[in-house]
Amino acid sequence: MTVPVILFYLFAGLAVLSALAMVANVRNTVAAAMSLVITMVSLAAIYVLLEAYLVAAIQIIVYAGAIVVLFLFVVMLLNLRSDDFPPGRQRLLKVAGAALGAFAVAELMRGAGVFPAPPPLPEGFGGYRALGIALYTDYILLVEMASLLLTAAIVGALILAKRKID
Amino acid sequence: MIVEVVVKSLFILLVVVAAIAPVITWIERKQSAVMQDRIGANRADIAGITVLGLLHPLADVIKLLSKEDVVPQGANRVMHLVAPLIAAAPAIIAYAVIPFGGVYTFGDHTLSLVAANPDWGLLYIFAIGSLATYGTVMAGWASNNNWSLLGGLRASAQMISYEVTMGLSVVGVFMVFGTLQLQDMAVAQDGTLRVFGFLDVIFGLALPWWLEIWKIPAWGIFYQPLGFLMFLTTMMAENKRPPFDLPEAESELIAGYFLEYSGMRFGLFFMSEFIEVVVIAGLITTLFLGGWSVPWLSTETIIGGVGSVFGQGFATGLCILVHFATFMIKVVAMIWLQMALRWTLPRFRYDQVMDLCWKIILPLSIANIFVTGLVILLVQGGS
Amino acid sequence: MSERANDLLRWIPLLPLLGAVFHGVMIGIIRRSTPRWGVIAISCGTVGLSFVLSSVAFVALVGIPGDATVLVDRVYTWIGAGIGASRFTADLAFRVDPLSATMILVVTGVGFLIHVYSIGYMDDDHRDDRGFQRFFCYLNLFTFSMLMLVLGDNLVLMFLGWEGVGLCSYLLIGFWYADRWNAYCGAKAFIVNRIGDFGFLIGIFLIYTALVDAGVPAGVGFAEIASHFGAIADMTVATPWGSEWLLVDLIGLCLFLGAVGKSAQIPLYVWLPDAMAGPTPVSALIHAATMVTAGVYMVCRLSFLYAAAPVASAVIAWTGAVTALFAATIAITQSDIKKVLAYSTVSQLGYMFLAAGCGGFTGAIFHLVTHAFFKALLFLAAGAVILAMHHEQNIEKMGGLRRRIPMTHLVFLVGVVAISGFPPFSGFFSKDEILATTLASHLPGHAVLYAIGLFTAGITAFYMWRLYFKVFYGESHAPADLLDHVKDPDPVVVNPLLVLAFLSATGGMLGIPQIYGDPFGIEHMHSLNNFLSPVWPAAEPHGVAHATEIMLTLVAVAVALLGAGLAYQLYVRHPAWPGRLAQRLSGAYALLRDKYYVDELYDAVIVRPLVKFSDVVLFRTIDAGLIDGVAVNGTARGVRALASGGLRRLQSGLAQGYVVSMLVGTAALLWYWLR
Amino acid sequence: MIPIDHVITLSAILFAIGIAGVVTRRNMIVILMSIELMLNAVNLAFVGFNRLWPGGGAGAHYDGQVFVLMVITVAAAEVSVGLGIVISMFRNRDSVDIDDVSLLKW
Repeated sequence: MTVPVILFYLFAGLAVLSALAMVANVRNTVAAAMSLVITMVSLAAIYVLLEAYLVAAIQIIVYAGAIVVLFLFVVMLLNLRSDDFPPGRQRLLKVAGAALGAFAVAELMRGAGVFPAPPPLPEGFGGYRALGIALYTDYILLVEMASLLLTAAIVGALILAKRKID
Repeated sequence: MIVEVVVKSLFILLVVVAAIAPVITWIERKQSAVMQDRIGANRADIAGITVLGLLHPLADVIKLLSKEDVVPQGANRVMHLVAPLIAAAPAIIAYAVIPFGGVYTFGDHTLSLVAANPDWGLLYIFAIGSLATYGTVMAGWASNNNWSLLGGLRASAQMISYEVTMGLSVVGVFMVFGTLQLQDMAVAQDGTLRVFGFLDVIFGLALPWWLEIWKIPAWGIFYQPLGFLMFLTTMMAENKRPPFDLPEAESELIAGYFLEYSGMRFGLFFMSEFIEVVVIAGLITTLFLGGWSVPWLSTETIIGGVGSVFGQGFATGLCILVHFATFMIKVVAMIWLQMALRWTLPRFRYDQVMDLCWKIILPLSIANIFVTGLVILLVQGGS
Repeated sequence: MSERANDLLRWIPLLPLLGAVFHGVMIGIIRRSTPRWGVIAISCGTVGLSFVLSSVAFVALVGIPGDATVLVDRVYTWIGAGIGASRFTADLAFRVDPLSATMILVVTGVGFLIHVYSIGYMDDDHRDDRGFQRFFCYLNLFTFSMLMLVLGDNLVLMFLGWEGVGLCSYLLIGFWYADRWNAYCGAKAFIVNRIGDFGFLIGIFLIYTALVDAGVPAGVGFAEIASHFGAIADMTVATPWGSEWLLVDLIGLCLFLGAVGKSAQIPLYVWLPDAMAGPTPVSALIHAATMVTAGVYMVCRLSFLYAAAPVASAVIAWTGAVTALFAATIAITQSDIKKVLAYSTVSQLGYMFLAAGCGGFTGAIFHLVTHAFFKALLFLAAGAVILAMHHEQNIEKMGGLRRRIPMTHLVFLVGVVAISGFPPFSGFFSKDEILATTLASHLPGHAVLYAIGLFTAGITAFYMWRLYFKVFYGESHAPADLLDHVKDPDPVVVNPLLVLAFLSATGGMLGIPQIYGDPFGIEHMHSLNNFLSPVWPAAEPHGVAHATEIMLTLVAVAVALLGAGLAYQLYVRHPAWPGRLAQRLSGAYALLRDKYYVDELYDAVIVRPLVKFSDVVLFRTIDAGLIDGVAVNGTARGVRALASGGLRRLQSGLAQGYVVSMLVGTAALLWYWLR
Repeated sequence: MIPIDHVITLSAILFAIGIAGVVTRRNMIVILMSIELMLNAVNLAFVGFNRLWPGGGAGAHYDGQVFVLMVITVAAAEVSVGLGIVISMFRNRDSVDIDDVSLLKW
């Protein structure tokens, strides 16, 4: 076991634990959000270990830096302090859901061990340079579509959340 | 290799965190006193020696350390205790990628005076900066206090907003330098720029000597004047100091998110703000003011000139000292600029802060990117 | 010829299109009123520039040495479909050869004059705020379409222009759409044209499939068809009644059906008289000078095909002749000044087809050109009369106008003389050539055709002079207060008339027959024929002896004089006679006045049954019963029954329940794939 | 070298945890967070697969990582709109309980 592999298992465990903490924390929404941040940062670390540097940076900047902060902002805006959410009504459905989740994990894990060892990477793989060139040449339409989507989302969020549009 | 990194990190921690940051509190007090026609801090003494009030920071630290650490009733204890650490940590580790000296060669060993120089240095700064929000927000939430909550709310909105514009305002810089590595940027600024060079590069006119000699340092501020202004503004807003101190807002929210903190935990919030001032100064220096480079005197000139008389090794050593001194002078100048601004400008109203971000700086930064791209195209097409 | 000049060709149609687009954007999208000088500058300017470019192209074409007298501007491949042997391609390409050069000069030249004239004519139209710009928008669009039709290098492009001019014709006939009658006339023109277009399309398809069957690289470019024509010239098709027809005859007839619709020949001529509902410049431009001659142009363009199709040629010639006579007789009794000219146009178009059918393509084009001059002149002059008379079109209410509007009178007189065929005006030469060609042709019954043509010439002279005398001579029948205001229109209206009058008077010089050259020892007297002859298929020269030709000329002039004299007698010397004559021959008179009841016949035989069928079968049974009743409402009822019966229970409103259902589905898929 | 199998397995586990959150939690904000978790799990799988098949030399391809960037974009859009809905829902019904908004039913 080399250092990266140890780090990977470390961060993987951290991610799983904090994800569980997020889902299981029924009393404190902010704490759940903070657990989510830990998951995100652990995933970013794993991305670094997988040599996807730009994705790692974007993961932190956008997910940890913006999206979860937005969650926190809304929680604080609505002042959802220690709201208690007892388990819902559809008990049967939830049991079924849990069973299915377990089934899905089992199915996916059946594929374990089938992948070869990852090959050595070419120089500059996953860096902002290579990825930027790919984005602005091969995937330019995707970028344009993303910009359109973001515009639509801005407008939609404004319309939804603003009390009075002037 | 490891040793080198450790030495550099220790250097940063000692010089920047332990030495400069406390001194800044003194600078601020003196600065404000000068601007308000007062004398300022001058009381703390050791055996009657006041040293211009320079002992005040020491007194502050001792006082803060000796105070009781209070956790308010009904607060989320863990988050309340962790928040100051989360606030302070990003400010410190951001310093890892800021170069405080150039790249030097000793025989076959190359010394680059920066703790870590990843390929994606600027992205690292952004990522770290975006994490800094959590300390504030957690503190605001965990204090179980309405003022704190409001402060946290404002902080989250303000910091998300200004992160966007902060990123966009420096895109021009790394378009010009073609790299995200801060050390590379500093190296690229270690030279001169012909004032009338655009005539040559874009229009292809050969310059006569009396135009050729007009040279300015090849600093980012001359490539990106608008970017400099916007970056300075957004960084100050990120730091939540006046005139952007809405999350703290002493006059409305008393102290905002760290209202319920006392003792050294309060001190951490307080310190992290000042550390960030230094980080901002260092970043601006690196991105826009040539970093460690001496204007009009490139590294080769110094080493070549001095080395021919006193030998290569001595010249390089001298160069390191000169560069570090230059860097510190620039940083201090930038710190002073921030202080002056902080004590000069009136505070914004909350909606004005948001308008400034989304309606002025954001369009301007996008226009700046566009124009920069256009000019780069022109220059590349011309050469 | 440099490449650069070839590339200029695309601008000839493009400029009017740009004008039309500009106007369209201003009217439809920007919705700000454009100042009139701007509208005028753009619409007239683009057409004027097109004319200049056409002249440049013409000069360039003349300057080409040798026999390869064609300029082609290939812009891009417009349609490319299929692979292999049956690949179909149509380029967006413009072709200028002598034939289309002649046409574009006429279209842009006459078109430009009419644009200028329209400035004055439409100026007093206040029925609609943006009408002025809308009018010029349509007019520019028409010019563009017509140029596409003429310049198109293949049948598909030609068809594009063909449909475009049909559309513009519809738009312009119904220009004052607030009046239902105008809208009806526009619709009528469009629908009748569609019938012809159907034939045209079938013709294009037949050519294409024939070329594919013959195994030659298929496409419908004119040059390709011509060069591969030998491969399909001998193909035959079996008719349902057992005989064998030449395929080219069938193609020719199909295409000619298109020409019949567009050029208003029997039996599809009925729309043209009604098209007079549009503004008068439109009548002049579209329904006299350019669009209606598209059929003639098409037949001439495919002259190599018709030269090999005897049946089709005969049908063309006979249709033309009969139409000429038929329309001329109707024109005798009409009282609307524009209707007379409309029937006259139908009749003259018949002449052109007569010539084309007899193989005299030069004659057809020659008459097309001169007719464009004098009929545009007549229409515009009639427009000037109508303007002067404050939109009065009934000639019974005119009379004695020659002193009040002398300029208009003068140019109208020139037009009448030209159309009647008095030497040396333009109509004389072209009509003469057609008659001579007819007599010399080898078609069955060519002598009869000649007789019909000659007789029609007499009638033409009669009704034109009747029109002239009724408008300008005799006593005035207009109210006195109106007469006080009657005066010649503005220079902007008159000046185009003067130009056209000059052209009508001298246009015949383009094609002076060889008999006038021989005494002076001049060879190749007929300059238009010299210019056009490379386009025509090489055929054995028809011709009559010079002595015969001189005699024919004399006869024609005599007949024209006879008609004119008769008109003079009836309408100037003895104004009471026509009324008595009409009473005496009331049956025939009514038949002529009511246009042989053709409209009524069509109405009874085609329109009413069609409407009935549409109403009962298509609307009530199929649309309301089947589609609405069974398909639409039935589906709705079925869904309602199913959904309210049980499916609605699935919609619990609990979002997480839906998530679980999604999960179940996903899990099932996963299981299926990973099985 | 990090075994890609385990990366994918981690992705599956996180995805399943996310699903569990979506299905069992009633706080709409937490449900949105769980959706983010699911998206993150998918991103991890993308990055892992791109690491496994990076292409070679000049033929390096970034389909997986580019897709991750797109997913992040979509997630940002989704969160902004989703939280807008939550806010307006809270204004109208004074609750962020997803079981309180079950009006759209038979």
